[in-house]
Amino acid sequence: MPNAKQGEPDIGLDFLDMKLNNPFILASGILGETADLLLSAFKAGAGAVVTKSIGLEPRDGHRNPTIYSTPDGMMNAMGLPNPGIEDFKREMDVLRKTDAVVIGSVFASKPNGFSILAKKMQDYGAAAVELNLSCPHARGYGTEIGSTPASVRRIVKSVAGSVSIPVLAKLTPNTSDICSLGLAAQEAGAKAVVAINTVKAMRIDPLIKRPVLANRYGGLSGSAVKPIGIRCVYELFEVLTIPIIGVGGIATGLDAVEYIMAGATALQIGTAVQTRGVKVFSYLQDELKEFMRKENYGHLSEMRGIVHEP
Amino acid sequence: MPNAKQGEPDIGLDFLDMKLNNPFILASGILGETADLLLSAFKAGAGAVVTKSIGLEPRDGHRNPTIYSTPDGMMNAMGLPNPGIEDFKREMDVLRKTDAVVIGSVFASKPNGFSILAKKMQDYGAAAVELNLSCPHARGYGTEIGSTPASVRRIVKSVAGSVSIPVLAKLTPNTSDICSLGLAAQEAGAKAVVAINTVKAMRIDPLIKRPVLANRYGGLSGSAVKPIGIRCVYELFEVLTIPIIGVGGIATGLDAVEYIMAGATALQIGTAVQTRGVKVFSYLQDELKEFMRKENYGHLSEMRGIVHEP
Amino acid sequence: MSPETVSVSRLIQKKNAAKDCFSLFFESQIQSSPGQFLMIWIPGVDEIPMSVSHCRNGTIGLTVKVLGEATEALCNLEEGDRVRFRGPFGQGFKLEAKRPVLVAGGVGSAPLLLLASTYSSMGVKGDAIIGAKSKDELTLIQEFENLGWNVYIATDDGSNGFKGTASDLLEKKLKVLTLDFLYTCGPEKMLFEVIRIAESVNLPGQAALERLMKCGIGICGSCAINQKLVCRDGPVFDFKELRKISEFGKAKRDAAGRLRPSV
Amino acid sequence: MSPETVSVSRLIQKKNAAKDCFSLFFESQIQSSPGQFLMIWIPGVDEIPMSVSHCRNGTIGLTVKVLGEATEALCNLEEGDRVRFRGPFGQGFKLEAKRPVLVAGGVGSAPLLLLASTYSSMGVKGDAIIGAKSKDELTLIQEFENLGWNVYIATDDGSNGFKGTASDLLEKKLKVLTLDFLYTCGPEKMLFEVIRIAESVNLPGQAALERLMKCGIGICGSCAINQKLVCRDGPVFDFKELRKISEFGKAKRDAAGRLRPSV
Ligand SMILES: Cc1cc2nc3c(=O)[nH]c(=O)nc-3n(C[C@H](O)[C@H](O)[C@H](O)COP(=O)(O)OP(=O)(O)OC[C@H]3O[C@@H](n4cnc5c(N)ncnc54)[C@H](O)[C@@H]3O)c2cc1C
Ligand SMILES: Cc1cc2nc3c(=O)[nH]c(=O)nc-3n(C[C@H](O)[C@H](O)[C@H](O)COP(=O)(O)OP(=O)(O)OC[C@H]3O[C@@H](n4cnc5c(N)ncnc54)[C@H](O)[C@@H]3O)c2cc1C
Ligand SMILES: Cc1cc2nc3c(=O)[nH]c(=O)nc-3n(C[C@H](O)[C@H](O)[C@H](O)COP(=O)(O)O)c2cc1C
Ligand SMILES: Cc1cc2nc3c(=O)[nH]c(=O)nc-3n(C[C@H](O)[C@H](O)[C@H](O)COP(=O)(O)O)c2cc1C
Ligand code: FES
Ligand code: FES
Repeated sequence: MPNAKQGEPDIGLDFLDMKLNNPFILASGILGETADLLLSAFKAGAGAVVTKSIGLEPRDGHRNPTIYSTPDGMMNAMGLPNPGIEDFKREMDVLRKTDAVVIGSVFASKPNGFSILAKKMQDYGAAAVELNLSCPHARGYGTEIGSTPASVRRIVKSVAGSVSIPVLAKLTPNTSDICSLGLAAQEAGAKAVVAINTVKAMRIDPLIKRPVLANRYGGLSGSAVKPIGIRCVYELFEVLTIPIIGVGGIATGLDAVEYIMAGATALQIGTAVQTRGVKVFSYLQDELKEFMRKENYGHLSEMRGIVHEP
Repeated sequence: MPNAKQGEPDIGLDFLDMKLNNPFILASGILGETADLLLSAFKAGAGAVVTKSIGLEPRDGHRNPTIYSTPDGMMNAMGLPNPGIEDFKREMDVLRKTDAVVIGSVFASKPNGFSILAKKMQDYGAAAVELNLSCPHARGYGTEIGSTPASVRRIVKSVAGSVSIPVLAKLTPNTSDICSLGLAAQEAGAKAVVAINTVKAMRIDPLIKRPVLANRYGGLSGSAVKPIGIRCVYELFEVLTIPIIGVGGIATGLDAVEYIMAGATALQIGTAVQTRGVKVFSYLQDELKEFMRKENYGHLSEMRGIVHEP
Repeated sequence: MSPETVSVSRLIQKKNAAKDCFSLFFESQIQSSPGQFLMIWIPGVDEIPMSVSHCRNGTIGLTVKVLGEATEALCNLEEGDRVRFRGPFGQGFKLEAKRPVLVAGGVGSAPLLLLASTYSSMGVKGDAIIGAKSKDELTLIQEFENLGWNVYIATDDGSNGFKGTASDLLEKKLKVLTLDFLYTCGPEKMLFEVIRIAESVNLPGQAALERLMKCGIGICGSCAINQKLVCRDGPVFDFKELRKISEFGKAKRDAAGRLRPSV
Repeated sequence: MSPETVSVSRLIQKKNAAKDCFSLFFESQIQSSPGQFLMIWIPGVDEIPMSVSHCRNGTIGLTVKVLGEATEALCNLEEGDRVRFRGPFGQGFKLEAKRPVLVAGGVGSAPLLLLASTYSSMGVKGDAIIGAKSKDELTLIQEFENLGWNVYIATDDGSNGFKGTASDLLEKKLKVLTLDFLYTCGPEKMLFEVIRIAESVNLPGQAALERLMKCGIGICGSCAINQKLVCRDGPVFDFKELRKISEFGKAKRDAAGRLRPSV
């Protein structure tokens, strides 16, 4: 039986050019539209925060209902509401004055649009830029332009050539082959991939006789997609050399361990911010450390990818 | 407010060349390896039963653990164990002497293999043949050959040209575009599509430090995939003219109503046979009828696809 | 949270409550505390937040002011029509007053009515100051009176009761009434005034706020007011919390998340 | 079903129980009724069904006969090694006898030991007829004696006790013992014989069966015996149920699902 090592487990992370206190990052779209809310997540313990996906122009998003939540998981079709990149400067200016590590998420329909947005985010002081190639419910964006390797390559290449901050590609699970998307991103200069965005889904209200979301389709998140996210991270780890940020249904420290053992370097938290509250960021750290202490791990790297066969 | 119509709601179905008492069909791979178990599901109230997917040769399937079950859903990587089409004659001969409506499921790695198997199933007295183009965890079979329209078209065409019984194509949700798979099946002569098979997934045991299934990957089923299955049926209904059999997470009469309103003609039940027992087939009928009675539907067709916009 | 987080209900009764304002009653087992709200989906139209004004014996009542498409569609529903509720959500009012006073502006009387009826059932009664632009916009007056509360009316144009705003009337009444806690709901400018007045005499209290709500459950961020989420941390806030919130009374976010000065 | 459906445990003790047979004790909160089974995963090897032979104070004991790869790996585990359990699953033994008799063949004594200790804790004791090919394959004899049960031994080669099978010995003992219920576990040929003998004197009873098990929870069908699932409807069956099962004692299915005559 293992002996306890001395001292606390270290869950800090030197990641791309960022120094994270811990591997838990607020996922895009969750409380991410305002500087104050992003800061509240950071203060609650997030290692870094990702902004809501920001586009070139302001968007109201889809009509309500935009959210449907069940014990199995959550579905949303927000439709990428956002104030537009010009207006978002106000929020970034507030964040800049703090020590929060901020990753700017952006979406566009063309490579050039992504590049313009990424440059702005860089100017605004973002530590990295995350490309939303994977939102499953906004026409002309996200999955629609992120489900072929060619398109992923074109977009990532355009952005990587335009900015000096690290470029993260957020991938869709709505594909028969996430590895080819990850490889395309890596070849085109992405410094990390983020997997997964939500899974395209629908529920229907039998009494109302309509899909439960106004947009009809939405994206499934939360515990229902955890086994899908872990599988995607595992598959990507088999083929990529760049780090993978795992996301999808992480609500506890043990969920995080599963993702790390599958190959994730860092983790993003979405739905669990709702189910456990923003304090989830301190719970997750405690639970992860407790596991590492009991199982005698000193650093995250000792767990990373260990379920892969040599 | 609607007035109650006279009499019991009618949940019978004239479907392809089959007359089903009710729309609930035992899904492939669930208790489907033996005549006795298929019969027990039929006696418990299933409108029809699908056999385990049968191949050309006997197969032991993957090593255990092959199943992992959580409240959110189930994962399996059985690996298509089956006695082989020659040996399976024994079971079909038993079934032939009964009034059970039996759909023979088959898998192969090549179009010709599928045709040989389908012909055997026809000879054995199957009412229809279901092509497994979608198992996500058996190398060289299922999803690996069923995730491009070209391959689906080739296989369905080969089988449809070889048998006179209806050909059903069971599709994978592990794709960015299930509609193109459905259209390929329809064009090639499938009389119906079945959606969905399981979603490729993985979980890891943090204490054992291995994926929870011996095959590492498995297929997710049960309530976690219900919103994905409903979405797929909805999408397919928008583009196909042939009927759709809905499957994925159906455990209650209301789940069935969601699938029917999305566009399903019949329904298959897998995981719920485990969670609610084989009596699920009578519960489902009662629950569906109760809903129809309260909501004043006389026939299933009055609900089918009604959430689609005109 | 109630097990009835998502439930479908039928409209069973509709009553005119003021000009362009209706009380709608639905068959529903939802149990809501005063100040909590529901997300109500008017099928094919929109899903919007609504306070609960009545909650009793398997009936939920809302009092709705027609403002735009969703509220109009809601008020045009007919008996037997269905809506879907999510909720109840949010933090309601504290029920700790011995001598409560309520200050309502317009349809802000809706959540305060459920508060008053809850207090009445506990044997506590108090005063309700109810304001509106004019007589025909006064909402739920009769209901407060039926509960045995003292009702004081203010209209901007003096068409009924005191001529002036509800906050003006509060300032006057403060001198003559015995009160230990103040509850207020209405236009944010009014809330701001009411709180200023209450704090000037050290009267503690709570206010129910409104912000654009999409999810209602604390995930989308559309209801943000500084670091608080109105749907989750509110909609009811203590006066002393509100003092720390710089956007209160000053600015709101639109559907795209842009900060806009309050009008 | 216990909340501990999936749980990871460490081996805390290993004892030789017979030739090529070990009792393994794990730290575990699993509560199993006699006759129920667990699916035990030996990481990297296989996951197989195992009856529980001991269950007490946070310890689960299995008694394992080395037959092939998985059982060998299991018996080669060292203290501190981890396994994963799913379960307990299945229908256990009825506990209604006043004067029970147990008939065990080989490692079939494992579930019967937990049955005997449960009866003992209820103040009921009885007779245990335990058979094996020869002396060194007799399993758990001492444990039954420690519980205060009368143990009668049969070996095929006469190396200990009665020379002959457990069923031969049962037939003899039936004439002299007072019994009201019979429990049996062991090779299926033996069960078949035991049941024939019991029924000839109208002695009711139950037998624990074995079939190839993959899922353990009634979904895969690999444990089918006619219309019954051994994992879900069994592994314990009443004699009168077994009479209706034509495959009992006759045929088993292999990993591919082919029906094969029993050897
Ligand atoms: C917690 C909470 C409780 C509420 N309770 C009630 C209630 O009990 N009764 C009730 O009638 N309403 C209540 N509301 C307000 C109600 O949700 C809005 O009136 C409604 O969403 C407007 O939708 P609409 O489509 O009809 O109008 P929209 O088309 O959205 O708006 C029409 C016009 O009204 C303006 N407007 C929209 N919302 C507001 C607002 N909240 N305040 C001021 N102007 C606004 C818009 O800017 C626009 O000019 C509550 C809101 C919240 C957040
Ligand atoms: C409900 C249940 C409870 C069980 N309880 C116990 C127990 O308490 N202790 C115990 O030692 N075993 C028990 N078993 C049997 C045990 O599961 C098997 O011995 C084990 O699965 C064999 O795995 P293996 O990899 O070691 O051998 P394998 O490689 O699978 O098999 C090795 C050889 O043994 C034969 N064999 C396999 N299984 C059996 C069997 N069940 N009966 C006869 N021959 C077999 C095979 O045909 C092969 O020839 C139980 C089985 C069931 C279904
Ligand atoms: C309400 C909501 C809004 C979201 N908005 C975005 C978004 O704007 N951009 C994006 O890349 N992902 C968005 N996502 C996806 C999440 O970032 C995350 O990938 C997904 O929810 C899976 O993680 P989870 O299970 O932890 O929620 C959103 C998710 C939710 C639930
Ligand atoms: C244990 C198990 C075995 C399965 N085997 C097969 C199979 O052999 N062939 C097949 O087409 N589908 C197979 N499936 C998939 C089911 O038929 C069904 O498509 C899927 O489980 C989703 O439905 P459910 O959520 O109702 O289980 C299997 C599923 C399970 C759980
Ligand atoms: S309405 Fe979404 S967070 Fe409040
Ligand atoms: S072992 Fe799978 S059904 Fe019994």
